[in-house]
Amino acid sequence: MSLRLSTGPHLLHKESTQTLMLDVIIALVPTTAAGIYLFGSKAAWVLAVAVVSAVLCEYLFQKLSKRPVRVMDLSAVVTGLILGLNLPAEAPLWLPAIGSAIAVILVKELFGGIGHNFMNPALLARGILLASWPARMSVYFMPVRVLGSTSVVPAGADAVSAATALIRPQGYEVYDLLMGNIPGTIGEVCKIAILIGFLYMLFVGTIKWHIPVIFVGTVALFTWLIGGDLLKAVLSGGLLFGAVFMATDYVINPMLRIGQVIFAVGCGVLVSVIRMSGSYPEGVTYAILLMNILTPLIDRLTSRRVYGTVKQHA
Amino acid sequence: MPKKTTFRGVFINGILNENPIFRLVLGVCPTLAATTSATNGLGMGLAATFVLLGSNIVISLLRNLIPDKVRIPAFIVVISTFVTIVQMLIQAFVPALYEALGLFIPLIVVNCIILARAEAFAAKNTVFHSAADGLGMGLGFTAALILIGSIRELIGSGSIFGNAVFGATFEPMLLAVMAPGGFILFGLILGIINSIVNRIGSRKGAQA
Amino acid sequence: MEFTLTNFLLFMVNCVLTNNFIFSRYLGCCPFLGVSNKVETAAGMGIAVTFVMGIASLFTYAVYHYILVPLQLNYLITISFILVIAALVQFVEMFMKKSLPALYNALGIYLPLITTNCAVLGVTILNIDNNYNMLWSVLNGIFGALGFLLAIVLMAGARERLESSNIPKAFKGFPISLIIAGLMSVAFLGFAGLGSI
Amino acid sequence: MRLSFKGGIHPLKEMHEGKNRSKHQPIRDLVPGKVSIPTDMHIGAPSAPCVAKGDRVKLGQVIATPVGGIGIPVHASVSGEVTGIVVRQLLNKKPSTCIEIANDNQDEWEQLSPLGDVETAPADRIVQQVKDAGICGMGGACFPTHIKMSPPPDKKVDTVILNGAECETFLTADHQLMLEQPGLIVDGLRAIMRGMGVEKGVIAIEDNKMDAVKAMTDAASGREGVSVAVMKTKYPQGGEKQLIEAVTKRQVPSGGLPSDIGVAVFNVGTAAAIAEAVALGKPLISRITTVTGAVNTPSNIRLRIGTSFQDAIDFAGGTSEEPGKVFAGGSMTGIAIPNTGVSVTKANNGIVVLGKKDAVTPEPTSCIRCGRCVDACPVMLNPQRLKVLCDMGDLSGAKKEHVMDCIVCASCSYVCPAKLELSPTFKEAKEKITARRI
Repeated sequence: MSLRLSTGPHLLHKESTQTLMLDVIIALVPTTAAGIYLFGSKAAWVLAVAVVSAVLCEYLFQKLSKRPVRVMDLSAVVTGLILGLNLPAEAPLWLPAIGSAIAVILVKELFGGIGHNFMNPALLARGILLASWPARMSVYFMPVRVLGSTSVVPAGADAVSAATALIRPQGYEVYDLLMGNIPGTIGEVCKIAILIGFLYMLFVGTIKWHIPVIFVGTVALFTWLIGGDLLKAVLSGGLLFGAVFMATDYVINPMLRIGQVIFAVGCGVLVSVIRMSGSYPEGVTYAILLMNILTPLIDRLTSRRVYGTVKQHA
Repeated sequence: MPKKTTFRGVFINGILNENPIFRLVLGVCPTLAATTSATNGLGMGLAATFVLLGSNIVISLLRNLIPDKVRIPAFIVVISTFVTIVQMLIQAFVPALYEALGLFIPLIVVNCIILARAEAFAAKNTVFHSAADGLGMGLGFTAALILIGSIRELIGSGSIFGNAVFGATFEPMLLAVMAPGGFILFGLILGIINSIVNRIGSRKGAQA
Repeated sequence: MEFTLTNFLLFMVNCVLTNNFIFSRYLGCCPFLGVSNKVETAAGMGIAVTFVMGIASLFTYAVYHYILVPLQLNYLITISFILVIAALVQFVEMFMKKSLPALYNALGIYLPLITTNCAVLGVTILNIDNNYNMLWSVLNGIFGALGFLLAIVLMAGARERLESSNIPKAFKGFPISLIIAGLMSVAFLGFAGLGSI
Repeated sequence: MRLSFKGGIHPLKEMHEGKNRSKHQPIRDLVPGKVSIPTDMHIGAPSAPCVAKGDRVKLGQVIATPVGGIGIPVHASVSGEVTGIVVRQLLNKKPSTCIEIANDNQDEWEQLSPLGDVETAPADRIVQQVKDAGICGMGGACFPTHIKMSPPPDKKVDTVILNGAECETFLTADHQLMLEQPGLIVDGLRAIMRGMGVEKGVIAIEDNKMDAVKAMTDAASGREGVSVAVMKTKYPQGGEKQLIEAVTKRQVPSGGLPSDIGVAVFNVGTAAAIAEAVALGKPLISRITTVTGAVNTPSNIRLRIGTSFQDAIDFAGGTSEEPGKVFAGGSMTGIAIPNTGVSVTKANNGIVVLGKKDAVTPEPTSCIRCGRCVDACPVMLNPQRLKVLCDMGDLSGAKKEHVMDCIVCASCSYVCPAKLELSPTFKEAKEKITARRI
């Protein structure tokens, strides 16, 4: 009878990278469903292409560079799905394909695969797509169907530039903002679905409340300071989707709680500044990316008191 | 590997083995700034070649006269004279290129390649070899700029040297001609060239 | 452009963030790629460059407006500026060797290379092209350098963290640093339109 | 409000910490056919055997005398004939000399010299009595207790804590001891308090053992200076530093000892052994061990020191499936054993058998910076940062990040979704740092 001699804990927690990613996918299901319902089958195609392209690119890169194939940890699926939800429904299918390829290969695999990349793939891909094809990325369309009974008539494919979608939130009722009967990208419109996903992830313990709540809270505070409409500012644009699904990506979060608070407040401040005087209507993507760059420095400068020591600064 | 002393050896060395951009990774700023299109790359490359050739020749001529203590400032004066000459020439004859490159033509004087070659090569070799090295390095620089420039132009505006390659439906990736695109594409090209060189190296190693 | 607090702040935001010297204008990439593997040396390099660029802007403004223009020698702008900068760097080197030896050794070869730093000469020529007055020239020099400092420290932070990642062999070193710089400058696009005066 | 510490995890919550099968199993005695008693069970130099092959020994007779200051004597756990003194490879790395005795089942006790009742026995001779009884920490470390009971004169201890937390998975031995012999434990605590001249004694028990809390509170009522503290069920609540922080809100200084802040911690099993040593003069010859996992009747057995694991497993009904791994202790800090011929030592609080399926250790993937290990660490370290430093071989950097304060409780390895071997890496780093004096 040969007995194994491995060290350390002999029975481990059943959670693995794969189950974590699966929980994120489950949390994304309501948002995906709402997006497809609101924007019709076009949205489904965009999401499908984004996910398939992400998984394919990861598989090919890992095969070509003779690295262990880790497609099974579902991280490529999550990246593809989140990127797809960041695109307008009318996007031509080559857009999600290229976006996923950039996200997975340029931002993640080139740095050494999952965990080694220091920037969020989906976010950066959206930033690159927005800068490369502004025409395609910043034109949002009204939903083809309506969630719940509202005054908004589904106007089908009349394009509304992103700027108007934001400047005219006063024009949209809070109910429409909440239910998603407003122009926007596939994933960011239906706030109810996002909140369901948020609560699920909190319940299952995939994420902590700190970053999303403090992020949105800071934006609300800023809006209140300049006398804007609190609720509408929070419910409009990609803020909620960004705060719940993108800002909470482990890779870009500082490790310590104090660092995460700094990160979240920084995101909130940047979103408010960019929204107020930046040339991009929606600052969420760039705000999170900029704080993402600061994370290595935040990690260096933050420390916490080790048991039995007097707190020294970093 | 051709011996370094012959004209051909020094010349090829400049283009391939010690290509200033791909192997030594010098002069990154002008490389990124001038490669928004193939024509800009060609223009900057030729301007730099002219300065490199001129300064190498003059410096190797004066190499025994310049006291070692004042070596660097002397080289800088020689190089910046040539830069001023080339700047005026471009401003007069090719205003479009001057407009496109703008600040980066005077910045040739601080281009590490020129000062590095001046000090490492020209100050120690005959005029004949210095000229070869200057030409080799310059054309190596230009070839690299054209390669990167054409790739960025192809992706960023769908054309090479100005004439469109793809049909009207092609939507160019504007990022390629913007600042971030420059960094990313130059990094990718450098990486791909490294991997090709490594594969050739390992295969040759395997055969040897 | 008269000197008011809002103009001052907007000019700062413009120089440091919107038109960052590295991420948007490609000025100063050689030391940016060379010295950015440790945060301490990167910060040291940034501060040294800030010092040099501030004073260089002052001297070159004086040289241009009080020597070159009266004598109609405007075409000597490149030569005179680079010589002023070379002298300045020599002075900084001696000063640092005496009072900041640790930083002097850490920077090593890259200190004399400040002379060939495109950002330093670049900012002096920009001052003249945009015909700023003396005050705005110096501010342009200092804020430009602060942008350089911010970029190089961010880059050092990222590269330090990536020390432990298994980047493909062919991309180690310069290629991955360039890509990191590229990804960062995509993020810096977010600052577009902020510092518009 | 339940007392507790910051950080920590709830291991094997889905299977009631692996305790439900052996919980409330009454303590059963196992009289082994033969024993093989190692002489280096305790921390300190191994004791020198003072018997030879063929000698006849009585139960409780000293068979190995201590060497050097820290050593403690080893006693015969059965009466019978010494069949040999052999060198065997046991749990720890270096082989150890073992004294093998064949049991003649007489259980003929050696002449014992009790001190008297714990409340009246002469206080100054209690520490010597504990040393003569060969008592060491039974929670897992086996540090000689008489040394712990005599801190250096400049360090005044004002509180003694009895560790009844038993936060490790699978173990229910202390729990059953507290249910069956609460009085003995309180006597032991009183003996320690009088021996060390301390007025305040606290018995700390986790709130997943409320029946034990009730039993101990009843036994402690009326006894001078003794109280029971109920702790939140959390691993590693039983860790010395975590227990001290929870009960006294003080923290042991980094690199220091509990006596630095006037606290001493003893296991409830150790207290029971001390009570028997003082009141009856009995040396430490047996201990209660939980034998559970893939065995037919998981149980808490009073095992004689030196019994082989195989005998204990057979006594617990034998293995229910082909064993893939057997470890001594709980699943968090237990040590896997090469074969079941290994002997039970004084600090062996658990024998757990895992089937082939559970014994497989998953292959580590790369860290995704999820921060679960940072939340789990009870010492407030940053395991992710430490793992990066250790993998890069930067031991001095790891030392600056306080890797030496790591108590190797394995909480970080347990929660890591990428299944990285964090605590083994830190254990190895600590050994390298002390070995190379970095």
